[in-house]
Amino acid sequence: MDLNFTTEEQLFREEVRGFLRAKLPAEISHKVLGGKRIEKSDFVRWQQLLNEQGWGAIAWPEAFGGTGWNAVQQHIFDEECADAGAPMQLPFGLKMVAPVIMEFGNPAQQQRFLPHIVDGSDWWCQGYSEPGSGSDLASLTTRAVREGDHYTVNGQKTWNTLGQYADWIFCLVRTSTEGRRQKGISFLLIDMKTPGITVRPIIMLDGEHEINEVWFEDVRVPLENLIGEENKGWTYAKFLLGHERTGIAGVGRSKRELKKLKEIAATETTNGRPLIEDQRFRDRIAQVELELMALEITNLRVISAEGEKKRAPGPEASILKIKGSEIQQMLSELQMQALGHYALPYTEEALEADWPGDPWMPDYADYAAPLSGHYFNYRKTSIYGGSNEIQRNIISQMILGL
Amino acid sequence: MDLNFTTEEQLFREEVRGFLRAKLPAEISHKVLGGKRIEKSDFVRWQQLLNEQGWGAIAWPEAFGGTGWNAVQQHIFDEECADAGAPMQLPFGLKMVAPVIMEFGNPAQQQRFLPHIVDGSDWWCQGYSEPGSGSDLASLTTRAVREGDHYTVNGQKTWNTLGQYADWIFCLVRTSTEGRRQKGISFLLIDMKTPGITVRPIIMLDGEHEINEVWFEDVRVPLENLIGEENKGWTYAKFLLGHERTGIAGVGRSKRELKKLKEIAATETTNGRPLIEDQRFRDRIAQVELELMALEITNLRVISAEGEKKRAPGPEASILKIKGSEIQQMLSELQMQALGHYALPYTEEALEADWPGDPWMPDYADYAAPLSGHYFNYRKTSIYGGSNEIQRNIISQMILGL
Amino acid sequence: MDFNYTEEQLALQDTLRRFIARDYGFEHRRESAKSTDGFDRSAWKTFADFGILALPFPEGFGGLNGNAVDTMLVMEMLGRGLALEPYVSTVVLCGGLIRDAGSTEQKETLLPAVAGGELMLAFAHFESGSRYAVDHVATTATANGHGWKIDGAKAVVLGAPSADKLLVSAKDGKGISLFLVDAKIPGVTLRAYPTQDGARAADVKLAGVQVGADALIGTAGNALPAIERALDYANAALCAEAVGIMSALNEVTLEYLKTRKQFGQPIGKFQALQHRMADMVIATEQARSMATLAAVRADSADAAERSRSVAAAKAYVTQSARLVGQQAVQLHGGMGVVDELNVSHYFKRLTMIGLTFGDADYHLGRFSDTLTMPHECF
Amino acid sequence: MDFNYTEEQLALQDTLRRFIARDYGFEHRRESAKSTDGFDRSAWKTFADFGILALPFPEGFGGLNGNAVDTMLVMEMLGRGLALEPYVSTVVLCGGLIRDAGSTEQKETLLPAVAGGELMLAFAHFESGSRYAVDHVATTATANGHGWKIDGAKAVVLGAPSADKLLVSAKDGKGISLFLVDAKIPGVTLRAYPTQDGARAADVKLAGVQVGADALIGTAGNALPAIERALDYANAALCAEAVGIMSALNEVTLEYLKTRKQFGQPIGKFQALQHRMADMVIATEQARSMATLAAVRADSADAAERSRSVAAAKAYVTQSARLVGQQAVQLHGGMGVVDELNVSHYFKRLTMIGLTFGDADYHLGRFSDTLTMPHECF
Repeated sequence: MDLNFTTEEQLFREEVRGFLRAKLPAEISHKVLGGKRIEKSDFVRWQQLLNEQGWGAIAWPEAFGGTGWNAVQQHIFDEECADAGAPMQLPFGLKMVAPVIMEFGNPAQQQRFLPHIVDGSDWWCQGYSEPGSGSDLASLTTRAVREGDHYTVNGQKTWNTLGQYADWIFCLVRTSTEGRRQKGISFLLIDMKTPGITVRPIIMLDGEHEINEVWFEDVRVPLENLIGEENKGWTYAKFLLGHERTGIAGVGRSKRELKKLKEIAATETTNGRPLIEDQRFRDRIAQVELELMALEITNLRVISAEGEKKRAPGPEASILKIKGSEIQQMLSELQMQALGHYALPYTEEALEADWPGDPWMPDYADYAAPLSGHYFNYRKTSIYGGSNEIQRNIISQMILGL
Repeated sequence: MDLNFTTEEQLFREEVRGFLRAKLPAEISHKVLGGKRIEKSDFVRWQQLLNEQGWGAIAWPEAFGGTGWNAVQQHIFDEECADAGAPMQLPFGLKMVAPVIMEFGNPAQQQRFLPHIVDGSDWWCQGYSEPGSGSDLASLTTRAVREGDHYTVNGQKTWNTLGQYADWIFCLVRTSTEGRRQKGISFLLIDMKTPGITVRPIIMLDGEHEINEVWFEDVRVPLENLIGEENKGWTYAKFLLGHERTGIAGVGRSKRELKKLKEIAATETTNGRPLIEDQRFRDRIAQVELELMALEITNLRVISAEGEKKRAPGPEASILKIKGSEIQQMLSELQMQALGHYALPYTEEALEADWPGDPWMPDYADYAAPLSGHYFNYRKTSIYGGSNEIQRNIISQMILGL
Repeated sequence: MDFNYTEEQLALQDTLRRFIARDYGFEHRRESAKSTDGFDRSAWKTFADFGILALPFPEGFGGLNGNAVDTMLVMEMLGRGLALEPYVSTVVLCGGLIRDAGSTEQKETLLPAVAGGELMLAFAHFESGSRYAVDHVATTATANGHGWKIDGAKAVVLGAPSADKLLVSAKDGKGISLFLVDAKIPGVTLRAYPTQDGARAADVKLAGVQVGADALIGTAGNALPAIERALDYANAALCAEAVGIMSALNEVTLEYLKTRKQFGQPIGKFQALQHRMADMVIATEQARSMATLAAVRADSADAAERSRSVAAAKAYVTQSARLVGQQAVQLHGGMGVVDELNVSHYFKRLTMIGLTFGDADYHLGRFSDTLTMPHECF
Repeated sequence: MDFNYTEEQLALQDTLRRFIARDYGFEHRRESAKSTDGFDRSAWKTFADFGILALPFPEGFGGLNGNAVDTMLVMEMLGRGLALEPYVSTVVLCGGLIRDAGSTEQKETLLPAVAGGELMLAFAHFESGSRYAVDHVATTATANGHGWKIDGAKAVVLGAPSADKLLVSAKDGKGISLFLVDAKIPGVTLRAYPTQDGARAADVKLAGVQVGADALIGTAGNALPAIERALDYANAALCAEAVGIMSALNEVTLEYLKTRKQFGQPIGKFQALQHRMADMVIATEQARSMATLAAVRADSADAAERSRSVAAAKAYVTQSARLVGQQAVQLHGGMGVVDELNVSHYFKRLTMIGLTFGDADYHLGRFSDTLTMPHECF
């Protein structure tokens, strides 16, 4: 039982830090740390820089161009990237469709798609949810009908994140209506440039365009874009949902946001003293820090155990999701609360990287501007990726056997 | 909209206070305020004193010997009694079986039973729950078979409060196993002296004997002790459960306990200063006081509306039960927490009225002695009388229509 | 003890309810938020016609002599409609300040204009760095031959962009004073912006602003008690607004639970969601009780009792509103976090109410600090 | 980074688990609680045989050189068994104090006796009126020709009724010192009582108690750092005990949910109860992480780091234990509040752990006060 990192792990951490110092563009980390809007180009540029280093796909096996790092190394990398202000690597290609392609795709699919994920040239998005099927995914109705050498797809997907930039979408589609609902689902890869696809923005409550509806009208998808076998898509979908593991707790990002919260509370004053010296507010920070300390160790316990392959992933993934999202939400709420009056203004232009700040407002109003929006936006974290209610169902039913 | 009491109501309050000053025996209020064990003789003596005043049954119609007071008057009476340290009037006779006898009993039953409830000469207890039927009351299996001029009762009841003192028990029994489970239930009044009844104590987690199992073995109950019609008992049972209303929130007692909590926190010291000056602890008191302020007003809103007979009792009864029990639990928990080290000793003798205190312990250890036990004991308040989970079912299903 | 509205109050409530339902729908509100003013000037005129802009003023000055319970009733309805009009700024805060602290002449000039909907006001009081401390004013007022010269900066002044005049608090030698300052005169500069809930506010700079002697509201150096009262009154009004929103949000959420189907049944059949909804209803009823307390006590002559009750109510209502707002969003799933439905707008407004004129912790602290004194429970 | 126990640790865990299951059942425990000592002296002998009484002592003094992780492992198992034996008092606190502050001779005399199960000790430190402040000692020690004279009173000394000797903290001119005091000598009076969780404690009066010079542990006036360390160590041990109890309580509750039927199905089919159970499991896993942190850091040479981590863990574990304890009772319904089942006994012990050596608020405060300093997250 040892909570210290080994010498090798510490050296690895130094290596990651050195890389970040040398290669992470300041204009990108400025945006991330300042809560600015991150552009497509930022995500792609960072992915390219990582790829040049050979670190484009940290969780993949080396055979597919991954690093082969163990879970603790991946955790250290995540943590350092978050702390330095690297943009998140979007999961849709790297952590979602890629493992499915590696496990169930054929060699041609693997060669076609995987390298373009690592080098950032293909932007992937997800086509799972539909207006009528959210938590109840298996009720999906988007139809794919086999006609000669292709499927014809008709239907509508929603809660599609950043699909406005996407080159490819992976979709669950219904290829049969016989038997159990789960039996008639297939897993298709669809080129977003195919005629008949329409992407319509959904504006989030913070005013941002982050998600979309995707409409399919007689969209022709070559048979070769089917993953695995027809009507077996539910198996691949469950594999995908159960696969993403490191990073689900978001510990690295939450540690960064905790640091930011403390900085804000040290800057904002009340009765002439820094807010952090107000015991009532400091106790609130302390309480969320306790949660995060516990989660960091729980997370390490989970990934260490998995790293040793001693057992299959357990209820821990759901615990990490629930606690991770709750902590993100608490942090964003306290950041907003810390601002006092400056939690109120909605200054959209402050989300632009080149916003010069406003001479009218006090200095801290600059970093303040995005924070209430973040609080609103982060309500999604207990909803997406299987709502926290679904996670509690999983814990109680799948694990506890209730 | 006026939160002040009318002049008449204030005069009424003065009258109640005057009575309490004159008639509430000091040795009884000493026990109540000190958290001592209350004896059967205390309950009976207080009921007799109230009866002599004509206040034995404040919620009953005058025709049956009640006061005819309106709901606000009843509330004032409850509040003053709690504050003065009067023992609770046990509900089993006054608030539970009596309304059923008034509504569904025949004149002979009314004449036989009601006066003895008001004057304290009959002690009643409840025979509802069974080991196999708690929240699911309708699943009860205690059988009553009609044989000539009597029923023969066999079965077992549990969670019977203070039945060790009881003269009578009102029971739900199964008289038929045909049709819906609710259809075969009857409501019987049973003399506790009847041969075949065995009362076995259940010791609570605080070490006290407050509840019992009651066993019935070939117990003969005269047919005249049946309330209303055979197999209609479920209707009477629901009437009973829905009937108790004033007092369910326990506002008067909680106000008294809040006062006590503040007294403890003003006595206990930390770093040489009264605990109540410690902001962290004071905030906890403040938080429960907020809940209680809100509940007091909610309670008054409910009883005012009912008093005006503008509508039938709504979801408010369940709200009052949930919030009332949560507040009682919070108060007892904070009282225990306030004690510091002296929350640990278990001093059973301190529950005796004549306990002289202990020269070994500091003064406050005297009042401290019962408080941890109260905390443990009060966990029951979110369980009994329809658990708080059942109350939430009622709100969401019966009222909100979910 | 009486929890009923009077006949007149019920009539006014009914009028407002019908107005909100018929003329102030969600799409109308969205359009108003996008307009230059950020609210609907014709609605403001209607408010004048309804008399609610005259509500809290004495009859002698064109008012209706209403009390804080009347204001509660209005605010609850404005809450249901998510009304954007700066009612609290103009009527409750500034109107109340002029009523309580102004000279007879000032009341005669200003209150009828507010009541008639011709004059809009904003209260420029809080400053950056002072957080919620009511008595912290760094802005200065210096007496000179022409009257007063005012210098300073005010933070996040609600309703300022549309205000004809600002009520500016400033420190002179003696204490805090209030000045009526025309928003357009030299030296006054506004940086206007929308707020997170779609309303408008501004940061205000006052650089050598010269006003006449008659700009002083009441007497010099004595404004703090009136400011404290006005903010208590405003917080009581915000409590009522929050309760109106919470009620509406519960209705919307209940409807969603009954109609949204997953796993072959309405999601409202799931017990975990049922209990969540029950907790939202309980929180709303309890909040309503506290908002009632705040309204009744906002008119109290005893300042300590008034402040203690309003602090208690604002702390509690904010906590309840947080639960109801967050859970309404959660129960709506993805539909809770999009701009399209009113759910997220109710949620944002509830959140901002909780951060306006003191957050829950600030008010909890005010209340907690009174605990060492003996009190009846409410 | 390693979250595994060593082979030896796993073997010890296995030994204890089997002992608890086979020889320390709930009915046995109930009998022990009723006995004169309030615990089972034969179990204490078995503990000596297992080596756990020797665990945290250096090999040179009959110990096994164990660390706080070993203690964690032991405490978790003792928690599962609701063991009544005064392990924390004798071994963790007093053994640790002698180990850290005693002279070589004292260690040679005392530690092997503790390790062998022949000597039981209790730490008489806290006093009435001091609440949880570790550095508050009003008891005095006055040097005289025969050694020291001690006067004062100690509150709720855990394990005192069965202790052969007491470790008494007292103030001399210089600071706080520790004295080994025979529990039977003149001037020492105990008022013994059971505690809420079935253990034993006593209030202790010391009236002109004369002890020899050799009763002083270590040097005069310097005991505070050792006391702080011992209490941190003890709190880390209590965290582990709580985690053991929470795990056991979750198992019992899960079993109840699966077997208790209402409305024609196991109550564990009701979603609201399922989610409650899930929250209990989450709280327990998180508490286990914090107990691990406390154990690892209890051995830290950096006192500030040690204290901060233990404070964090004790605060958090107590909060988690409150949730798990209360909900285990609630989910058991009436069966949760009776003496008959182990549920209420687990609940009471969890509650008392949370109030021993500082409650959740005290430790939250200790942790919160460090926040203005820069730190990595754990």
